[in-house]
Amino acid sequence: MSLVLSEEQHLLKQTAAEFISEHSPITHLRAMRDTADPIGFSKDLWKEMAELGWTGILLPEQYGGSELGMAELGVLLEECGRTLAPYPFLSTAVMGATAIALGGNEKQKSNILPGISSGEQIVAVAFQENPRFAPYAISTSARPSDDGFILSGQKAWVWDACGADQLIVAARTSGEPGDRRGISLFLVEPSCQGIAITKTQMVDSRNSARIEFDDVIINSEALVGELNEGAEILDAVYERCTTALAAELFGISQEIFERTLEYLKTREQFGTLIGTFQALKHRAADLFCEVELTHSIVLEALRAIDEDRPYRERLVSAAKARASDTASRVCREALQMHGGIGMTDEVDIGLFMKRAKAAEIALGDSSFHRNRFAEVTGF
Amino acid sequence: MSLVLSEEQHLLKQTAAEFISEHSPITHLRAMRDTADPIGFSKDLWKEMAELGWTGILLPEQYGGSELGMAELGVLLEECGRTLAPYPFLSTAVMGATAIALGGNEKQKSNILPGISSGEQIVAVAFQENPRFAPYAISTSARPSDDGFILSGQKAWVWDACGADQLIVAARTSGEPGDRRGISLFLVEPSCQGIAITKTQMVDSRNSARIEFDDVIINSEALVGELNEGAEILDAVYERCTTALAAELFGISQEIFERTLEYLKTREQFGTLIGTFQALKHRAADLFCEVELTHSIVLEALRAIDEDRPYRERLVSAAKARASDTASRVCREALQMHGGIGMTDEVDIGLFMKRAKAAEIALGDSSFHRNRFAEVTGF
Amino acid sequence: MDEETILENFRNELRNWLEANCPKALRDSAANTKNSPRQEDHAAWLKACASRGYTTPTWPKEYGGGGLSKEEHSILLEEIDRIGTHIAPVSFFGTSMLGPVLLEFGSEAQKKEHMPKITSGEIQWCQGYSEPGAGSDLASLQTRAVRQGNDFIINGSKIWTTGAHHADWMFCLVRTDPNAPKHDGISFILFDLHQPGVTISPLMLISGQSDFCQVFFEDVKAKAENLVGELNAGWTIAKRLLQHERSMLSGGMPGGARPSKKESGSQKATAPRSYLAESARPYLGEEGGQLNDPILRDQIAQYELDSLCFGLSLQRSGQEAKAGQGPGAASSMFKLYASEMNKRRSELVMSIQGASGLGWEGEGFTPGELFETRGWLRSKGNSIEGGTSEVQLNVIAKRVLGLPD
Amino acid sequence: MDEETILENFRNELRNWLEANCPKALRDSAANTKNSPRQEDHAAWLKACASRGYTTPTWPKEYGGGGLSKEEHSILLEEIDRIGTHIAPVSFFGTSMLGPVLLEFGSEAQKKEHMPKITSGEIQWCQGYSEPGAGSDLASLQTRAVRQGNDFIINGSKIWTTGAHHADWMFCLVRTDPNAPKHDGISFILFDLHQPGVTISPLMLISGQSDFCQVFFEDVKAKAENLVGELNAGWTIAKRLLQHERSMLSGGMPGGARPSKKESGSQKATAPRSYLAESARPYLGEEGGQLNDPILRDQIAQYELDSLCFGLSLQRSGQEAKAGQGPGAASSMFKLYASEMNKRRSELVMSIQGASGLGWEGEGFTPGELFETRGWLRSKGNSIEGGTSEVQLNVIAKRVLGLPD
Repeated sequence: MSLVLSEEQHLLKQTAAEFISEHSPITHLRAMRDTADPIGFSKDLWKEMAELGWTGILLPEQYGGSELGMAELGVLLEECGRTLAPYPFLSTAVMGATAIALGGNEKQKSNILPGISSGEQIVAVAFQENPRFAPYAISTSARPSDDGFILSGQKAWVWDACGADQLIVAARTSGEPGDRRGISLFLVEPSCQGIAITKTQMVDSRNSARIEFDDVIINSEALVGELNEGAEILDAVYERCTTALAAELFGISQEIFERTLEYLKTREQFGTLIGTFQALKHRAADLFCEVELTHSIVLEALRAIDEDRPYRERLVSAAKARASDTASRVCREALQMHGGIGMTDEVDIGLFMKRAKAAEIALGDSSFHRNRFAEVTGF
Repeated sequence: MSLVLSEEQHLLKQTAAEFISEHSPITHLRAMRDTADPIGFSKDLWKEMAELGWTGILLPEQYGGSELGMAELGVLLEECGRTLAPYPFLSTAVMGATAIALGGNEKQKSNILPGISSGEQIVAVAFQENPRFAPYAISTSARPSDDGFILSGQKAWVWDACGADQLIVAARTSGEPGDRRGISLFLVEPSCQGIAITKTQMVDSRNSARIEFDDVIINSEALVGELNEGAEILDAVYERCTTALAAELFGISQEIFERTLEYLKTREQFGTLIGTFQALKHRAADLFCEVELTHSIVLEALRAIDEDRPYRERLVSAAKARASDTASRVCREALQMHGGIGMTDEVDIGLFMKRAKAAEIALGDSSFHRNRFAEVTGF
Repeated sequence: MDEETILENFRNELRNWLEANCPKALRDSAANTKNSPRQEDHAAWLKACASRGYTTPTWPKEYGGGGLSKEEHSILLEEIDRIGTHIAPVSFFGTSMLGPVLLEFGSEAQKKEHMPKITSGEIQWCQGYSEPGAGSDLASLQTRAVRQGNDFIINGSKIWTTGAHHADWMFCLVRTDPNAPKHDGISFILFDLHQPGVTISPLMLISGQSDFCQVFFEDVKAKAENLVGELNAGWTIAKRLLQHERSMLSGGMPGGARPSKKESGSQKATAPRSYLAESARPYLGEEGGQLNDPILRDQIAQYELDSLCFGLSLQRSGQEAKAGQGPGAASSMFKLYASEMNKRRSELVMSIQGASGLGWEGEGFTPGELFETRGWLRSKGNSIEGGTSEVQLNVIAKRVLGLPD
Repeated sequence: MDEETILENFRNELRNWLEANCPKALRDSAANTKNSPRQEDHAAWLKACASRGYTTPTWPKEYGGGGLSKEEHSILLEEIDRIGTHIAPVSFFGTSMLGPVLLEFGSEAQKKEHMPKITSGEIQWCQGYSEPGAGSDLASLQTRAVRQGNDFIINGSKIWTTGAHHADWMFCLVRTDPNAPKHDGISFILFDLHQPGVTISPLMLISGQSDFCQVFFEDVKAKAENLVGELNAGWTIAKRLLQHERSMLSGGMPGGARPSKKESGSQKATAPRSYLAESARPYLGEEGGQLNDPILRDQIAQYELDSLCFGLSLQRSGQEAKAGQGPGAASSMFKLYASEMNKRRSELVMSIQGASGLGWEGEGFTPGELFETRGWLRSKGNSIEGGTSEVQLNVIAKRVLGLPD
């Protein structure tokens, strides 16, 4: 499989780079942060992205999607990483779209997917309950009632839940927290009685919330996919989102590496450019190798999903682990090489570092994914 | 407690440095290796060391010992590390002396200890059976017989067993391999019927052997210490030997760091001394810090044993872990900074690297000791 | 009277004085949270401390200090500790940085003028060192001072000035001879910040704090009599202060890098513990007493182990200096290692906390979590401020290892 | 005839030829251990291969090569593989290094003279590059060659000359103008090692091997017609060869750094495995299929993961070059990473084997253990030979990143 971009993908990359750097440069994130914007991004701009076919990038044409693949999604997220564009790609275009497209029935699909493709529906997927990611550690319960279920429990770190139009909630319908079986997904309106969404102020200034479900009554039509078999859908959702995060982390790494390189070529100390110092040169060269290696595995993992390859979990975990470690290291080196100025909020390094840390931790850090890589490899 | 040498310790260090560099410089080890010397060191020189009070350094005066402590032993082993002096300090002066002095009865003490002090008895302690150190993984068994025990099983990596005058064998008298209880120590003559000692050619060219015990009949007087309670003695033996290894590893690190520093100051490439290259400078400075930190913990651990401090296992493990990692890193950097010439047998770096690896692995590598450090610290 | 009796008398007298002068609300601070001290208590306590020079206890009496001997100073600290209070704080940069400099390099008039005002807490000082173009290469500083009658006229700007927004005066490195080699045209001068031409802008850090400022000078005046040391010989003073700062930073890092007195002493009989590991327990869980994540457990062990080695090295270095042995390890090594250790600790905490470490403020996170997250961001500055790690490595390579330039 | 038919004919003809010419004892090598080939078999097979130029299959026929097209070459490899044999080996340095250089820089006479003898296996070549004082700084080499009549007279010495003790001729970098800037006074010359004045001493390595030699020259003669390229223009050739060597080293490291063809292809349906992890199983034990040492398991995973990323990067670089995209990643990066990976693998193996990895030879250790231990020591040279890791980092910083000098 090709690890270079096709002509179409190149074109997409160009369009994305231009559009995002024009409409959502890093000052856009700053403005959202500094005005304490309640949802943290512009719904209008999201609709413009929808017109470019980005919000429904993974969806079939029949639901207004552009029917492209993970390879193309990766191109977009790489560019989002470069400017820290705070748009609901992960929550809506990846997780929400995947959950409904793979697990939803026809009615759910026609209700939700066209809205995602048109940029009018923001979908938040509520899965995480514990600070350290564990895919099936779900205790929020949905117990059967007369004409449906009663949902109770709480979720945290739910991306883009503030202002979301729909929630998809992973709840336990049997078994114990940690069991893969016994999880079911429900499509729930945030306005339902008993749902309390509380915005949390995050280090990366993204839209994130805790959600409490206090005996929320939902009818049986809310069930997405088979009862107790939600993990089937969830696995696909995790897989795509993990890889998308790796692409975003790669975009961050590339951007911050390039900025640092530029700084090394322009900053003077001791009467010379600091890029002439061999110790810094060697560290920069070493970082370059890490970024290049990351690029390769991210491309491969994206394509492996598109091609539905067996054992691709191994590539997905390798991509997330490598991208997390590289981003973390590049950010640390970038800050150190920038010196004091990098410590100021005015310069962007800190913003990248904050987002990188959040993306690194989301859906399992590098240690989590090395463990999974070893498991899939059989040791 | 003082982390600087006392005047007496300074004097000892001076004497040791002079004596060892004169009589057992690194060419001495080379000669032993290249002539395939059957025991790998000179018994005559060991007797000269005995006259200096070194072989009985940990033994009471009543058995001819010099009644000094681990702090002084550390001074000696540091100097041994500097020239890779292949003398049986670990086997005889530390392990053998400790086992008998702590566990032996009066008769055993008077039979063995004066001989250690005079340099006439070489004692090898046979404990290890598995490639990865596990203190109580002992399956060699001693089953009761009419007037004693029958020993059967095998040991490997027994230091200085070739040409040894006495063996101390850790054998299981009850329980399962891995159990702390059920181990007993026996003092056995290597010439006993059923004992086969096979020399193994080691990477560090030291005296080491496999020993097979084929239903060896030993009488009950051979038991050292209490039946089934050999681990009590063994723990003390391990503790002292682990710390002594750390001191030797520190000596290696210091020597090889100094040699590398010297090389950086004299080797020219690209028309300049390679020590002017900032990348190498930073690495050298970083190594310096590691060596200094190692020095501190090694001194502390040695003193903690002398002072019989509670929780000193934590310091002992910290010393072994740090000293192993530092030596490994310093050797690797030394070789790389020396370039091709460091790869030749003619230059000594390889010899240090080989001995450092052996010492690193002996009695638990750094990962083993970090685990133990965590255990003692309660997490 | 023998010395012991004299010291005993000193202690008794001190106890009485403390009993009479230290406001009750400021004692037993831990137990006293309900009876929280008022502004007047602080003011009274400062006045009392200053009146005896206890805010700068070892400075000579003629410059406002306490004039205490080393032994008396120890007794003062013990007694203060005994009643659970602290000496009233005055300008840190005044007591720790400027005071010692004036004692060594200042004129008699300067000592008489400035030191008592540090002791009394009247004047808060700040340090004008780094500039936007002069960070690691401090000596390339460009802030100019030109003699004009009895004044120096100062133009330029300083950055990373800690607490400038709360300070009254600045001690400052300025260029007084632009034609001399860069180290030879620098002077050390003092001036009042409350004057026209001084603009102070706090810098917002990535951690959300703003302890540091950028300070701009436009025709700011400093009296010629406030030049410390010789004209153009300020670099000597600057270096002395940098060394001093390095030592303080290496000893004063949070998070275990500072050797606890108890731990470093021998014969410690209480069970060792790791605060880091204990704080990890709720996040990682445990099994048989062991943290449930073997990889993080190993990393925590490595951190604690290195921290232990670091503490012992500080201790050894002190003992070697006392014994007059060897060069010891340089302050650069300690500065370097302390910064890197603290960064490592923060990264570990972030790994431990997982998503709980991603909060910025407000609900959904414990105060401890928010504190650690801010601390993680702040820790990145440790290896930059007070001389970058790269500068420390250069210093070690040159001064300690003697590697060629 | 269309191309396909031509190739099919080629294949059929080749099969017949192989059947007739390849000694039976050299086929199905794995199954054939009992019927071990004799010296005559090897000689016959070499003669047969050489007669058709198959030892250098893509070289032009006029210089003794096989003159095969790319497609024909593929078919040759397939058919050779099918019958379980190998092309008879001839001088590696001749086929991989000198041949391509002669094709690009050599005179017609040189090609006619030297290339057929490489093909026939008559002459073994070695490479005279490094000198005791010229390692990383190769261009500072001092071996002198002075013109005297129709000869160059060579004095000096070379080190790290692979296989000099088995070689017949050397291609060598010599200084022909000591007054020119160092890169401008070097020439590339060929000469016979079987002559007076040549002394060859194998170097014993720390791993116990001695593949490398030091070679001394005392008034050694090279014919002027064996100067390749212009006088004093040898550095251009040297650089070309270095680049070439770097690529070979990065692709040819043992231990997983080389991407297996099967793994790198997509749609791989067989379960992935780690040889390193499998070899660790007997030492570490397992529980529920997981290696029993979580720390080493994590490190093995990191190694395999990086190895995977490295293989993919090699693959991507090839594709990018084909697509004419970007600069791609430099060969320096691959050389650097392959060496460091291989060293890392060996260190891991040593950690896994514990005391079983401490053997040198003889009984008490398996052949595999002894092999790994020697390999561990040998691996330390990977980041030195063919340009140190430091040199690769310099090259990346300069050429790829454009950092200033």
